[in-house]
This record gives sequence, C-alpha cells and structure tokens, in this order.
Amino acid sequence: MALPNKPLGELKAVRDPEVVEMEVDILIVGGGMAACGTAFEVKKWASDDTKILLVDKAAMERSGAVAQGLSAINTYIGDNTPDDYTRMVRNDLMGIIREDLSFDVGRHVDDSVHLFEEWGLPMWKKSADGKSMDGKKGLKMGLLKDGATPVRTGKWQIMINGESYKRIVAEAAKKALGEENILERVFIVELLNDKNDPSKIAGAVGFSTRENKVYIIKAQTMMVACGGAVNIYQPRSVGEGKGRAWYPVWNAGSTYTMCLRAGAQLSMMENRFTPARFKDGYGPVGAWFLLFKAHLENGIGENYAATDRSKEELANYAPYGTAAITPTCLRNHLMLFEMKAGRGPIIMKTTLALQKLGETMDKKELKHLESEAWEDFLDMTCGQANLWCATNTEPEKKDSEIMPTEPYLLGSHSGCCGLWCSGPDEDWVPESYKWGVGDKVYNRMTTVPGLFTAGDGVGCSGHKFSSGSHYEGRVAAKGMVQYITDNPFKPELAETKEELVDLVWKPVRTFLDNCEFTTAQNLNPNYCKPDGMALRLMKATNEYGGGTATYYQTSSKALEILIDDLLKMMHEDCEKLAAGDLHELMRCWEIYHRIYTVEAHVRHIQFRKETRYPGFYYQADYPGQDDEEWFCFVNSAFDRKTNEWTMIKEPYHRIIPMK
Amino acid sequence: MALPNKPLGELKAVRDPEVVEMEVDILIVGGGMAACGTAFEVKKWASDDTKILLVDKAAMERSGAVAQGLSAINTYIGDNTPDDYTRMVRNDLMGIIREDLSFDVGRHVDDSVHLFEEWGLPMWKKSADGKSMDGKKGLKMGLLKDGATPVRTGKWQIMINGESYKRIVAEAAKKALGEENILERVFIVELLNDKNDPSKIAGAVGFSTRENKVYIIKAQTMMVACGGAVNIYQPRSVGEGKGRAWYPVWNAGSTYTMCLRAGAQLSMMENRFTPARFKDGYGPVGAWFLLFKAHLENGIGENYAATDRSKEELANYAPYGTAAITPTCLRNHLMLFEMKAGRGPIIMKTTLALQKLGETMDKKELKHLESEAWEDFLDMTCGQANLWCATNTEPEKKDSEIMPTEPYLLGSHSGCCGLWCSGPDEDWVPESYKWGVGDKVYNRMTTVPGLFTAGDGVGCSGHKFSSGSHYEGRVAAKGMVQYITDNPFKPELAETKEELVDLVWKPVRTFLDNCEFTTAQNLNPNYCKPDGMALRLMKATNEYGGGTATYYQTSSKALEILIDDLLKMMHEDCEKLAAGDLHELMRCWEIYHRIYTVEAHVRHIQFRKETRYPGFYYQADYPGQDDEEWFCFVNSAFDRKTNEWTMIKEPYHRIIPMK
Amino acid sequence: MPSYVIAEKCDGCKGGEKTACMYICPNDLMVLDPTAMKAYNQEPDQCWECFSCVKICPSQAIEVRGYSDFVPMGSSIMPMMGTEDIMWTCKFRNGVVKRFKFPIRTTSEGSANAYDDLKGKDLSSALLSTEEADGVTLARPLELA
Amino acid sequence: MPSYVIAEKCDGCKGGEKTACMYICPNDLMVLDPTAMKAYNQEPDQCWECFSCVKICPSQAIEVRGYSDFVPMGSSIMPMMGTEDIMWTCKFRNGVVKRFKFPIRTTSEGSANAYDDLKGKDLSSALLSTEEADGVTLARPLELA
Ligand SMILES: Cc1cc2c(cc1C)N(S(=O)(=O)O)[C@@H]1C(=O)NC(=O)N=C1N2C[C@H](O)[C@H](O)[C@H](O)COP(=O)(O)OP(=O)(O)OC[C@H]1O[C@@H](n2cnc3c(N)ncnc32)[C@H](O)[C@@H]1O
Ligand SMILES: Cc1cc2c(cc1C)N(S(=O)(=O)O)[C@@H]1C(=O)NC(=O)N=C1N2C[C@H](O)[C@H](O)[C@H](O)COP(=O)(O)OP(=O)(O)OC[C@H]1O[C@@H](n2cnc3c(N)ncnc32)[C@H](O)[C@@H]1O
Ligand SMILES: Nc1ncnc2c1ncn2[C@@H]1O[C@H](COP(=O)(O)O)[C@@H](O)[C@H]1O
Ligand SMILES: Nc1ncnc2c1ncn2[C@@H]1O[C@H](COP(=O)(O)O)[C@@H](O)[C@H]1O
Ligand SMILES: Nc1ncnc2c1ncn2[C@@H]1O[C@H](COP(=O)(O)O)[C@@H](O)[C@H]1O
Ligand code: SF4
Ligand code: SF4
Ligand code: SF4
Ligand code: SF4
Ligand code: NA
Repeated sequence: MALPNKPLGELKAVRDPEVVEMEVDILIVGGGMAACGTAFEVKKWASDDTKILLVDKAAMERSGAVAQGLSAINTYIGDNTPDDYTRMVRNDLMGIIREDLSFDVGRHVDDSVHLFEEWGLPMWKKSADGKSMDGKKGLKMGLLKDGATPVRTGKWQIMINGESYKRIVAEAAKKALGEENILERVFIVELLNDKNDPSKIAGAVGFSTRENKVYIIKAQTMMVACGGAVNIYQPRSVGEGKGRAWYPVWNAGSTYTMCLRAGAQLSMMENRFTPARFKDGYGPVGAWFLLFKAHLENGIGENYAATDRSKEELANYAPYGTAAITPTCLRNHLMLFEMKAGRGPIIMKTTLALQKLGETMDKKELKHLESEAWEDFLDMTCGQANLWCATNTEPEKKDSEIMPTEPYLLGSHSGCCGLWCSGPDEDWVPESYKWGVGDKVYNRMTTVPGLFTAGDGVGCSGHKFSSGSHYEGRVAAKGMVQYITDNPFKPELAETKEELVDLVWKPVRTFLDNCEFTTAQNLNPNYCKPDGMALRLMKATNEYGGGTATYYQTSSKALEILIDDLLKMMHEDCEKLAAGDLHELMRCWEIYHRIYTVEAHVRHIQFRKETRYPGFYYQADYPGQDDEEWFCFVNSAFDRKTNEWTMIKEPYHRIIPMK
Repeated sequence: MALPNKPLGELKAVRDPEVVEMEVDILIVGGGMAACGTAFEVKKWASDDTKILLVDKAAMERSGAVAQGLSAINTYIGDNTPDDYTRMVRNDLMGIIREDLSFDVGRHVDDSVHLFEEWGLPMWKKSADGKSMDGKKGLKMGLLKDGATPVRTGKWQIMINGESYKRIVAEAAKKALGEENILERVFIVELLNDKNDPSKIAGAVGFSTRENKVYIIKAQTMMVACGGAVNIYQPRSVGEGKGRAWYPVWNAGSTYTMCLRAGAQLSMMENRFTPARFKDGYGPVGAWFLLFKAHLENGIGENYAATDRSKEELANYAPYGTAAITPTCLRNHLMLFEMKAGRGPIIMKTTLALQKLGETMDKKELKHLESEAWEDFLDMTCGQANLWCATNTEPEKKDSEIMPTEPYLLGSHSGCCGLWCSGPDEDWVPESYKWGVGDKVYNRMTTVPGLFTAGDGVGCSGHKFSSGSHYEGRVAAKGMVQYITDNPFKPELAETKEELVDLVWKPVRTFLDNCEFTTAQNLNPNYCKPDGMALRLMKATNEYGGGTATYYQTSSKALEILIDDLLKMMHEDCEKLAAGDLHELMRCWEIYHRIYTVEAHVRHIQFRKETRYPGFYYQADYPGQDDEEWFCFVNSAFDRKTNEWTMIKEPYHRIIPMK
Repeated sequence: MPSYVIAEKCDGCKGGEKTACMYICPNDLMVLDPTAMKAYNQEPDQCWECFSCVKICPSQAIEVRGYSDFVPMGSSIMPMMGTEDIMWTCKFRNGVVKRFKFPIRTTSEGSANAYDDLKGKDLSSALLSTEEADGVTLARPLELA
Repeated sequence: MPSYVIAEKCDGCKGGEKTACMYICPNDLMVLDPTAMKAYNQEPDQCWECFSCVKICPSQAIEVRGYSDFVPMGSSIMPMMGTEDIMWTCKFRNGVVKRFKFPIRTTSEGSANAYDDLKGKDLSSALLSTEEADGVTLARPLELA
C-alpha cells in the first residue's frame, strides 16, 4: 500500500502532524529479506483474526540490501551438513559464534531457497556434462528441491541470476500478508515498552516520509529487522561517492539502536565487517575468488598470500589462521600488512584468471564467461560495472585493484554483531542459549519479551546471507505467534500521544522555531542539520574508532576520547537536530540511530581487551587474541531512563565438535 | 579599485563576455605579502612613464595567507647573522637549499620588518627589566630599527600583534602603487609568451569575478606571486570543515602552474609542508613550542621525543637529525612513528607549560599569559580559538591534541618547492645560480626572461615567511625595472583575442550548451562541476600520492597509477569543466591550476629515488636519504605544446660552510 | 554514479498520484518538482546507484553518471527491463560498447505462490509451514561436543 | 566555522554599489540576494573562518558557527574592531565567557608612509630603495665554503 506520493522539497514539514494511532497483534518492522520471510510465514501460523502490520521505510519491491539484486545465494546447504556449515561459520568468525543459531540456519535455510526458485528466481544449474547453465537454460534440469545440481562457487554458495531477487521475494511476501496490512514509507523511530510491565515490548512510534503523519502503533509482539548499519565510518570516497558503499547506505543501525533502547541486549557488537572489495566501485569479490579462481598480487607483483611471511603470520592465529579456509578478517590482515609496508596496491589478477579458465573453452563459452564476469556486478553492484567502463577495464585485459572498505555493522553477512537472541527449543541447545517466557522458548526472541529479530539483527551467527535471513524471519514469525498465543495481553503505552508526537517531531519544530534567524537555512547556530552530524560521526569514528584513517587501528586512549568526549557531545547536540522537510526528518532519525549503534560498537571494542579480529580492527593496547580471558561473548545493555551502559561477559558453549 | 559588486548567484555567466585589452610595462599578479612588497618598491625604481598594473583575485586588504593576520614574524635577523640563518634553513630542509637565496633574504629582510613597524604594525618589545610588552605598550621602548629589543620566541621569530598585518602592508602598497593601477577581483588564468620570441613572457589572460569580462593584458615583464597550493590533498575534515585548512584554501597553485606552463622551471616540487598543527582547528604550534615551552606526550603519557628510541631514530638521519634543532619533517616523523604504533594521540601539554610559566608570575601577569595564549590564535587562526571554546578547552586546564595535517605546497614557510630563480648578482653566488639576459643578472627571475616570482613562488629557500616574502617582492620589483630598462620590447601575443576568450570562457559555454539537458544542474553527463573535480583530485592524492590515508607513504606503483592513469584522465576531463556563474568559473580555473601543481609534485617525488623528507612523505621503494645520488636539486619543465614533462638534476653548490 | 533525469523525457509520470521513481527509491531520493512536473534526485551523495529508479521509469528518463569524485567521465551503463530478461548496454569511456542479456525471472510477474491456503499444524514444533507440509525431519547435530 | 548572516541585522549595506562582505571575502564567498537585499555565504565548505567579513560588516550582521563536521555546538567567538584595538568575546560551550583586547595598529588608518617621494638611485645595485636611502652596506658571507 504505497502512500500518496508528494514531493518532499515541496511538501515541507508542518508544525503539527496528523496522528494515526493503531493497535495490532503482530508488528513487523522492516521489509527486507528477513521481514519478507516473516510476512510470508506469519499467516500460516496466526489465527485468522490476528491483526498484523508490516511497516517499511521504503518500498518492499526494492527495499533493503537486495534492492539491486544479488548474483549468488551464499548459503545453500545442499549436500553438505549443517554441522560443517556451523564449523565454517565458527572458524571464519575466529571461534566465537552461537553454534545453536548457525546450526539452526543450516538445517532450515534450503527451504527458503527452494521457495525462491519456485517463485521464479533463476538458479544456475550444472548440465549433465558438468557445464554451467544460467537460470533460464538451467530450468530444464529441474528444480533444486527435486535434486538438480546448482552451480557452486565455493562450498556454500550457489549462482543465481538475481537482478529481480528482491522483487520476487517481496511479491510472495506481500501476497501472503496482504497489501492492506503493509505501510510503506513509514520510518520507525523508537520502540515502546509496556506501561504495566516495562520489561515487555508494547509498541513503536514512527512517521510517514510522504505525509505529515506520526504513527503510534501498539502491538503485543514485534519483529524488528531493519538491516545493519552503513555510513557509520568515513567511506573512502567522501564527496558524491559517499553514497556508494558496499552495504546499503540506507540501513542506519535502526535495528540495533531501537532494540537496545527498548531494553534488549546486544552481543558481539565489537565485530564488524570490513570487506575486501573492488576499489571504489565496491564490487564483491566472492565470485572472483571462488568461481573464477583469481588470485591477488601486491604492488611489486608477488602472490603475497602464498609467501612464507604470510604463512608464518597466519600461524600466529592458529587454529583459525591455519584452517583450510583463511578467515575473512585474516585475509584482510595479510592484505593490510602489504599495504602498510608500502607494497600496495593489491591487485586482483582478473586477466590471469579468465585467461586460465579460457584455455579450455571455445569462443562461445568464452563469450559466456565474459558475460558471467559482468553479470556478477550488473546483478548486484551496478556501479562497479560502470567503473570498469569508465576506466576502460575489460577484466580479461586489465586487472583491478582490491581494497578493504570502511567498516560496516551487520549480522547476516560475514560479520556477527547483533541482538542476543534465543536459539531453538532443542535439547542440544545449552540452557543459557534459549529462553522465552516461563519455560517456553521462542526462537530468535531478544532478551525483551515479545521483541524478535532476524537477519542482520541476530548476533553471533554470521554467514546467513540473504537466504538465512529469510529463514530467520520465518522462524521469528512462528515465534511471535507462539508468544501471543501463550501470553496474550493488551499493550498499553506509558507515554501520552502528545509526548510521542513531541519526540518524533522535535527536529521539525526546532527547525521552524529558528530557521528565519539567518539568511541561509543550513547555516544556523541554533540547530544542526543531519548531514553535518553524519559527517561529524564519520570523522570521529574514522580517526578514533579504527577506521581507514589508521588502517583500522584504535587504542584505549582513542576510544576514551571517542566515547567520553566526542560521542557524548554528539548525543547532546542531537537535541538540536533540525528538519525542514520529511526526508530530512528521516535523516535526523537515521543519524540518531547510527550514533547509538556506533557507541555500542566502540564500547564493545573497549571492553574486550584483545584483538579478536585482526584485519577488521586492531586494539593497539591489546594485540592478538587472548583465549584465556576472552573466549566468550560480550553483551551490552542500555537503560534509556538513566543513559547507562552495562557490559556483560557471556560464557561460550561448544555444541559441534572441532574436526 | 574595487569593481562593481554584483551578486554572483544572480549575475550568471553569459555566453559572450566583454573583452578588455590592456598593455602595461610591468604586471604584478597577486596581491599578497610578496606582491605588496613589489607594489611598494616598484615605483621607486621605475621611470614615471612606466605603466604598472597589479591584479589580485581578491581584495588586497585581506587577500592571501595573511588575511586573518599573523601573531609572529618568523624571520627577523636582528642580532643574528644571515650566515646562521642560512644554516638553519639548510638543516631544517634536510641539507638542500639555494644558499644564495636564503642568504639574500637574511641580509635584506629586516628592512621590510622595519617598514611594517613604521606603518603601524604593533611589535612586542622587551622592557628594561626583561619583561614582554605588547605592541602598544612596547612602543615606548622605541622602534626595532632604532635598537629596541623584540620579544623573541625562537632564535628567528619575533612576536607581534598582527591582526591587521595585511591591512597595514596593503595600505602602504596601494598608496605607493596608486589605486588606479590596481584591479581587484581579477583572476589570472594563463600566462602568455611573446609571439616573436616565445621563450619570453609577454602577457596574461584572466577574467573578472564580478562582471562578465575577460582581461587580456600584455606586459614586458611580470611578477607572479599567487601563493602556494592548498586543498590539493584530502583534508582531515571532509565536510563543511574542508574550508578549514592551515594554509589559505584560496591559494590554488596558480603560481606554479602558470609559470610552469609559460616555460619556467620548477624546483624541489617534491618538497611539501605537512605541518604539525592543533588538531582540526589547525592552530600553529610555533608559539607553543618556542614561547610557552610546551612539550608533547604520546597516548600513553610519554615524552616520546625524549626517549632513546626517538634519539636512535633521529641518528639515522644525521647530520640533519642530530642537529640542535630537529628538522620540521623529522619532528613529524617521530610523531608519526608513535601514531602508527598505536601510541597516539599526540598531546600538547599546554597545562604543564602554562603552569610552569605561571610559577613565577603574579595574578596580572598570569592573566596576561592567558591572553597571549589566546591571541596567538585569535590573530591568525580564529577557528582554533572557537574550537577551544566549543570543547571547553582552557589551555591552562585542558591539553590539546596535535596532528600532522594534509600536505601543502609552498615555498616561503617551512617548505621549499617553487620556481627555479636567479639569485643575486654577487661574486659569491655560483654561476649556475644566477642568470638574466646576456651577462645581466636579474634576482628572482625564473628561467623565463621577464617572468619573476617571490614568496611562495621562489623554490629552494623556505623559512622566508611573511617578511622574507615581502622582501622578495621588493627585490623582484627592482629586477623587473632592470629587465625592462636593459631589454625594452613591444610584447605581442601569438593568440588572437577570440582564441583567448575561447580559452578562458570554455567552462561557461560548456555549461550553457548542456545545462538544460537534465533536471538538476549539478548532475549532468556532459560536463563536470569544479567541486566534484576538486574532490576527485584530493581522493587521488590522498590514496596514491602520500596523503594522510597512508600516513604520507607512497610507492613507485602508486605514483605510476596516480600519474599515468588518474591525473591523465583528470586532465582529459577538465575539458568538460562547466561554470554556471563567475564564482564557479574561478573554481574551474583553480582546480585546473591545482591539478598541474599536483602533477609536478608527484612527478618530482617519483623522479627523486630516495625519501629526502621523512615525516613529510615516504617513498616506500626508496626509504631514507641517498646523498650519493640525490644531493642535488630536482627541476622540472613542461611544454604546453607537446604536453611533455622533462625532469632535470641540478648540481648543488655549498656557499656557507658547515659549522 | 547518481541518477539524473533527462528533462525532455520525464513527463512526471503524467501527473499521476505517484511517480514511479519516488515510489521505488529505497533511499527516498527522487522527488517531483510539481511546477516543472519533472523529477530530480534530491540528494545525489546518498545515491547507491542501485538503478531501481532507472529500471522502473516508464519513460526511460533516468540514467546515471559516475560519481564526480572518482569516476572518470564518458562511460555509461543502461538497463532495459523485460519481463523475463534484462538487457544492459555498457559504454566504455573509450567508445567500446558491450551488451549483455540476463534472465531475471522464470515465472510471470504476480504469479509467486504465496501458499495462501497453507496453515501450519504444530505451533510448538521447530518446523516451518512448508517443511511441515513436506514432512521434513529436523536435523540435529551428528555429534555433540 | 562558516560565516552566517543574521537576517534581521543585514541591510544589504543599504543597497549601495558594493556590500562590505562581498568586497572583502578573500575566497569570494559572500553574495547578496538582491530580492531580499540580504547577504549569504554561497559556499560554506570553502570558508576559512578568517573573520574578514565579520570584522568589516557595518551592521554586525555576520557571525560564525563551528564547522558542522567537527565542532561541537554552542560556542562562539566574536570580534569588535576598533581603530587601535580589537575586542574578542569568546563564549564557551559550557557558558564560560572570556574577553580579550589586543592592539591592531599603532598609527591611524591611512597614514602608512608609502615613501612616495623616494626614488632609487643605483638600479644595478642589490640595495632596496630604503636601504639605499639609509646607506646600508650589504652583508656578504662571513666565510665561504
Ligand atoms: C548489499 C549486499 C548484500 C549482499 C551481497 C552483496 C551486496 C552488495 N552479497 S555478496 O557481497 O556476498 O555478493 C550477497 C550475496 O551475493 N548472496 C547473499 O545471499 N547475500 C548477500 N548479501 C547479504 C544480504 O543481502 C543480506 O544478508 C540480507 O539482505 C539481510 O536481510 P535483512 O536483515 O532483512 O536486511 P535488509 O537490508 O534486506 O532489509 C532491511 C529493511 O529494513 C527497512 N528499514 C530500515 N530501517 C527502518 C526503519 N527505521 N523503519 C522501517 N523500516 C526500516 C529497509 O527499508 C529494509 O526493508
Ligand atoms: C596561513 C598562515 C601563514 C603563515 C602563518 C600562519 C598561517 C595560518 N604563520 S605560522 O604558521 O608560523 O604561525 C606565520 C607567522 O606566524 N609568521 C610569518 O611570518 N609567516 C607566517 N605564515 C606564512 C606567510 O603568511 C606567508 O609566508 C606569506 O604570506 C607568503 O606570501 P605570498 O607568497 O605573497 O602569498 P600570499 O598568500 O600572501 O598571497 C597570494 C596572493 O595571490 C593572489 N592570487 C592567488 N591566485 C591568483 C590568481 N590566479 N590571480 C590573481 N591573484 C591570485 C591572492 O589573492 C593573494 O593576494
Ligand atoms: N577468498 C575467499 N575464500 C573463501 N571464501 C571466500 C573468499 N572470498 C569470498 N568468500 C566467500 O564468498 C561469499 C561471498 O563473498 P563476498 O563476495 O566477499 O561477499 C561469502 O560466503 C564469502 O565468505
Ligand atoms: N605477511 C605478513 N602479514 C601480516 N603480518 C605479518 C606478516 N609478516 C610479518 N607480520 C607481522 O608484522 C610484524 C613485524 O614483522 P617483521 O616485519 O617480520 O619484523 C610482526 O607482528 C609480524 O607478526
Ligand atoms: N618544535 C620546534 N622547534 C623549533 N622551531 C619550531 C618548533 N615548532 C615551530 N618552530 C618554528 O616556529 C615558527 C612557527 O612555526 P609554526 O607555528 O609551526 O608555523 C617556524 O619558524 C618554525 O620553524
Ligand atoms: S519515473 Fe520517470 S517519468 Fe516518472 S517522474 Fe520519475 S523520471 Fe519522470
Ligand atoms: S539509483 Fe537507487 S538510490 Fe539512486 S536515486 Fe535511483 S533508486 Fe534511489
Ligand atoms: S556587510 Fe553586513 S550589512 Fe552589508 S551586506 Fe554583508 S552582511 Fe549585510
Ligand atoms: S570568514 Fe573569511 S572566508 Fe569565510 S566568508 Fe567570511 S571572509 Fe570569506
Ligand atoms: Na563510497
């Protein structure tokens, strides 16, 4: 249900918005891969009279990380075992994951992949003679569900023609939930606890980016899956190009901040994902490493990863560093070592890779190979394809530079920050990993009763990717229905309608109260605009929080300045954020969400006195891993009444044996 | 003669500008410290019928580096000798300077300082009992010229109350030259050679930033002193704050680019100045080190410069590193060493310094001390004072962070890039250091007959500062009069009026031809705006040219990419620069000037196969100094007809013995 | 590589209640100037170059140009959406042109099976609705640590 | 810390031929909106916070606020120019106020001696005009290498 589309620059924010009060049983916040899973699954379990609402800040057809498509599904178990999947995730994340959550993804994820194929997502297949067939031609090999063989890149990834991946998944989600139960272009600002039992979730407040309207929504239970956090560290392009991040710029840490402020515990927020990507265009590297078998060279032409010095360095991080597949962070670490020594730039030898693959191919196959190389980007990082065009780069003729990006916070890709969530209700899941209400267990419920999350929201269990996120949304749907079935209640809010409008609308009123004081609306001593605050945050993190400025190194002293000084003042100055229109109001709330998310991140780094992820970040005062002290989770909680943070060590339980 | 002041945003650029053709004998381009020296001096030597014109892109009263004032005159010889001054400059610049030029500054500079005082610049004095008196109270001690004692900070610097420094110097300059001989708000774009003898200078072309007017100015001789180059490397603040650089953002390398393109040789363009400054506010540190005797600590509270590891490191750069005063670049080098090791941030212990000074002071003296600390910034870097206020920093109570800035190119402060110029006509000056026409020698003439420069324009002789720049402008004035007296000729231009207008006005026409194609004037595939190009340049230099992104490290491979690839494409794309108004037209030409200046800089670094200035930049493939091969100047020339660069090794001649 | 709107081609989606580009942009960047009845990108430095607006515009009025701070000029990539395939035209700075066609969907638009009639049975089990319907047996760790 | 213009105070320099702020800005940032007859800073991210415009404005209509990307809010510094001195008022974020007064000039404006009547004599010498008039002897290196 898209709302009336009125131009923002024209439809200024007015002082007093319309207020819409709603009450539902189940609220779904977000419309990405995870939320689409929830939307698809929820009515299968809910009674017919259950009121369900999904709100997305954008249009589900193209919202979230998959807006431009994807060229692979990175998690498909197929002939592998969930056990091995869990081992892979564990090693990639330097030993510390919630094995229950990963195993749970592993045992369910293929069901979502099979649905995607049924809905129309083209999946590559192996022909009888072992050749790759694209998703259209491959159809004649039958469906994956029926035993057709996917085209594997690595052990876990399968190739797709995924330009319309999100459109397809959203179509099924919208149909299943019903358009009438969906509000697009509504941005949720804050989650609300129950008046009578403040430990419980009871509602959310937000506004429309199309109309001067505040939404106050009461709900018994809620799934919040607003993705990860991007544009929190200064990107390598700081002009127009700062819109070009690898992960979607529009995901602003809403998941983490909103759940945290509602009382939920975050976990492993010290983890970040600082992926190696094609420089500037941010094209993913997976297909190039795994499908095209390309290797990297440093600036003096060495295959540096194969040198003794690199091997010796990896040995310092055994057992992780010496595993068959080098963890993602350590791959970065080796790369950074070269760069710091002045042996950059790091070059992806696309030429050699394609040449080698081409040796056994005829002309038509070669043409197809070229097309695959382009599709990898055109299906998910169009801008990289244009950068190739702009620099006259035909990958078979000219190599490309690779570089670690600015850090992102996410829980579904190769990072694992997020909410501390219950695992499934199984006997093999340790007690401290599962909870609910009373003796009931609700899978993917956060530590706040009734508040669920999925995808990038669930911590300690990376490598779920698009398919795993969809699964998690689905299982959370079932959990929510269980929760309201077991614990029905009438949600009430502690805040009055006026208080909530005052909260949401404050930046608009600050603007209107002051904008006439100066002759230029962006230059005013009485308020700050969100774009300036966004740059202020990114400068602070870049310089003190282990951004690219320092090759990802931070220190106790730098963290102290960042947290006690810079972030503190940012929080204070956020009181003076100003919004002249509804789009800018969204930007105000996004930067507010980003600041809390960043604070959680750097407080976790500060608390964990080791460097668990060399290559993702370095804590100069505590280099290397300290398994004695820190082989555990770090959780954090925040009290929005007192503004106090609590840091918690959570013990680790091994479920799947080492191999 | 200020021009009619019409608002730019309103007065759009039109397709066909008015053309003003002028012919003068002597043209002065720029209106800063050096040009003010020229303007003051030139009529003292020129015959009364000599036509002289000065053009400044801004208003002389506040144009150039001294717009907001200065709090010290960094070069005043007083009781010292020019010989020792030359030694100081030589050691600070790692051994390689034009000793003739430095000695020449040393023997003349005080005359300019004495004029400044006569004109009204307040100079601090020592009272009879050795106390500091500010420039008003100090008046009763008499004038420096008459033997009064200045307040020295270091050996060479004297304290002033310099808020109106530039206004005072410009007042004398304007009076001496006559307002009718001055065009303000005219930006010079390109210098022109003589039609009949293309080795000579013969004119310049520019435009008004106030009216749609192109200026074509013929001249027999010319002094170009448009300052150094700023905003060529990405600054540490990339949002609004990129306007806050230490050196003046409006100096765009016009001096270097215009003279280079007219055929003049540049020298020591590999040198850059990467000063340590108060972080973000860019407050200078000189007074804090020399007057207040503050020291630095690293992030773990060590006076790192006093550690054995620092001393050992300095010993690697003997004799420069082991001199009594550590060269500026090596002071940075030690600081960077701490930062890279994660022992940042570097803290200036203002608290301890003021406390110590305060130990022997009464209340009034203490109040005065505080006031001095603030004046240092309020007189030349106001924004730093505001940053103190914004962060509640009272320097006696709270320390401040120090950090090396982005690199600047300049020849008058603690850097020494610039034009290769003739020295004075003295028997102690080696033959290869002095030239003119025939057997005449014209001091500060470039290698192009008739083309002079001064201040930031003169290479190989840093540490001239404001006073030395003024002197150089004066001596160039005399040189120009000598030149036209000895070699009178009638300048003719090879280019037609139309060709010159086409050149200057191209960005306007590109804009008008294409701007209606899209719905937003800054988003157009057919042209680029200068602000985007400026960021493109700064990203390229930052990442490949030894900017802050890499702790100032570059490598042969990175330079190759920067020069052969990125800069080449920038030159090509500059053909599509577009300007919608006159202000933007200036920005187009500024970025054009910056790109050539940067190209010279990085080509010099590439050519010089050593790291002459650790702490300013590092060439990873050639660490440390190689005095065998590289104890020489590097010069470069460019041919604007063929677009070819030539790199030249120029032998070093010692004049002043080592001590 | 922010999106730009070609003035002549944009008809403001014929003045309809919603314009396609505003509807789709995941970052809320496209807006309509109601006087000119033409759309524009209101915040180019937040454009992810996701091409959603380009692909949806009924008038092919939207294209993208490289980010001004790192992309050399003169190239372009332009998609043409079909119901089953997407066609890309990639123009290099040096004039080389490459065309690619990729499948996007193997079923017709709107036909995704939402399993509207599927109702789960055992709310307390760990099975998803389709897994339950398929009679899937839940995996458990082969071996415990 | 770009300059901003207080709407109520700016009178566009009374509509004179030139406004003081446009006249002075070394970076050509201040412009006049002739409809409103008020000035504004057209390119805040190129403002060097040199305070030239602030100091010259006859209506005290210009102030500066910290750069949005690194300066915490709430402080200000404001100069007041006299003929001999400048007075600064520095307001801290936390409310502390400090005032400073510094001399700027020891002679009256316009009185700088341009030595209009001084004419150099020996064009071929290395002496400046005032050095020549003072009978200065040129230094040469005390010792040569
Ligand atoms: C950006 C990106 C992502 C991937 C990849 C390449 C690229 C370029 N690669 S590769 O690199 O390996 O190539 C992958 C790949 O090929 N294969 C794969 O399976 N996954 C990949 N991902 C990862 C997956 O995309 C990712 O794991 C999932 O999308 C995560 O799903 P989810 O957790 O649901 O997040 P989302 O971004 O899809 O959705 C977020 C939603 O929240 C909305 N939202 C946000 N804030 C809100 C607020 N305050 N109020 C209301 N709504 C509010 C958004 O609009 C959106 O609907
Ligand atoms: C910016 C700055 C500079 C200094 C300092 C602090 C700060 C914050 N410090 S401390 O750090 O040590 O504190 C100094 C100090 O205290 N003491 C000192 O003596 N010198 C210091 N400097 C150095 C001196 O200022 C410097 O040496 C001289 O000013 C150099 O003189 P000159 O070379 O003339 O440059 P200029 O910037 O003054 O003038 C340039 C002129 O060119 C004009 N212009 C530029 N391009 C043009 C074009 N294309 N067409 C026409 N005109 C075109 C400009 O408008 C200007 O008039
Ligand atoms: N060099 C590599 N070795 C092993 N797996 C990789 C490598 N690069 C990427 N991957 C995996 O490939 C998938 C896509 O990665 P990316 O393209 O980097 O997002 C993820 O599952 C990665 O973990
Ligand atoms: N190839 C490499 N990649 C990453 N780190 C390395 C590598 N080789 C050495 N190191 C680390 O770099 C530091 C300095 O090593 P070295 O250069 O051997 O003195 C030590 O901490 C090493 O462990
Ligand atoms: N630590 C220091 N030791 C010696 N001289 C310095 C030091 N810092 C600054 N200076 C000199 O002080 C003057 C002003 O320096 P700055 O404030 O850095 O521009 C210049 O002449 C510098 O060379
Ligand atoms: S979708 Fe296309 S035609 Fe419609 S308003 Fe946007 S640009 Fe114009
Ligand atoms: S390309 Fe994507 S992010 Fe950019 S305006 Fe279009 S829809 Fe929005
Ligand atoms: S100088 Fe002051 S009064 Fe005059 S136009 Fe500028 S801001 Fe307005
Ligand atoms: S403070 Fe300086 S740079 Fe900024 S607008 Fe005023 S005069 Fe211009
Ligand atoms: Na970017």
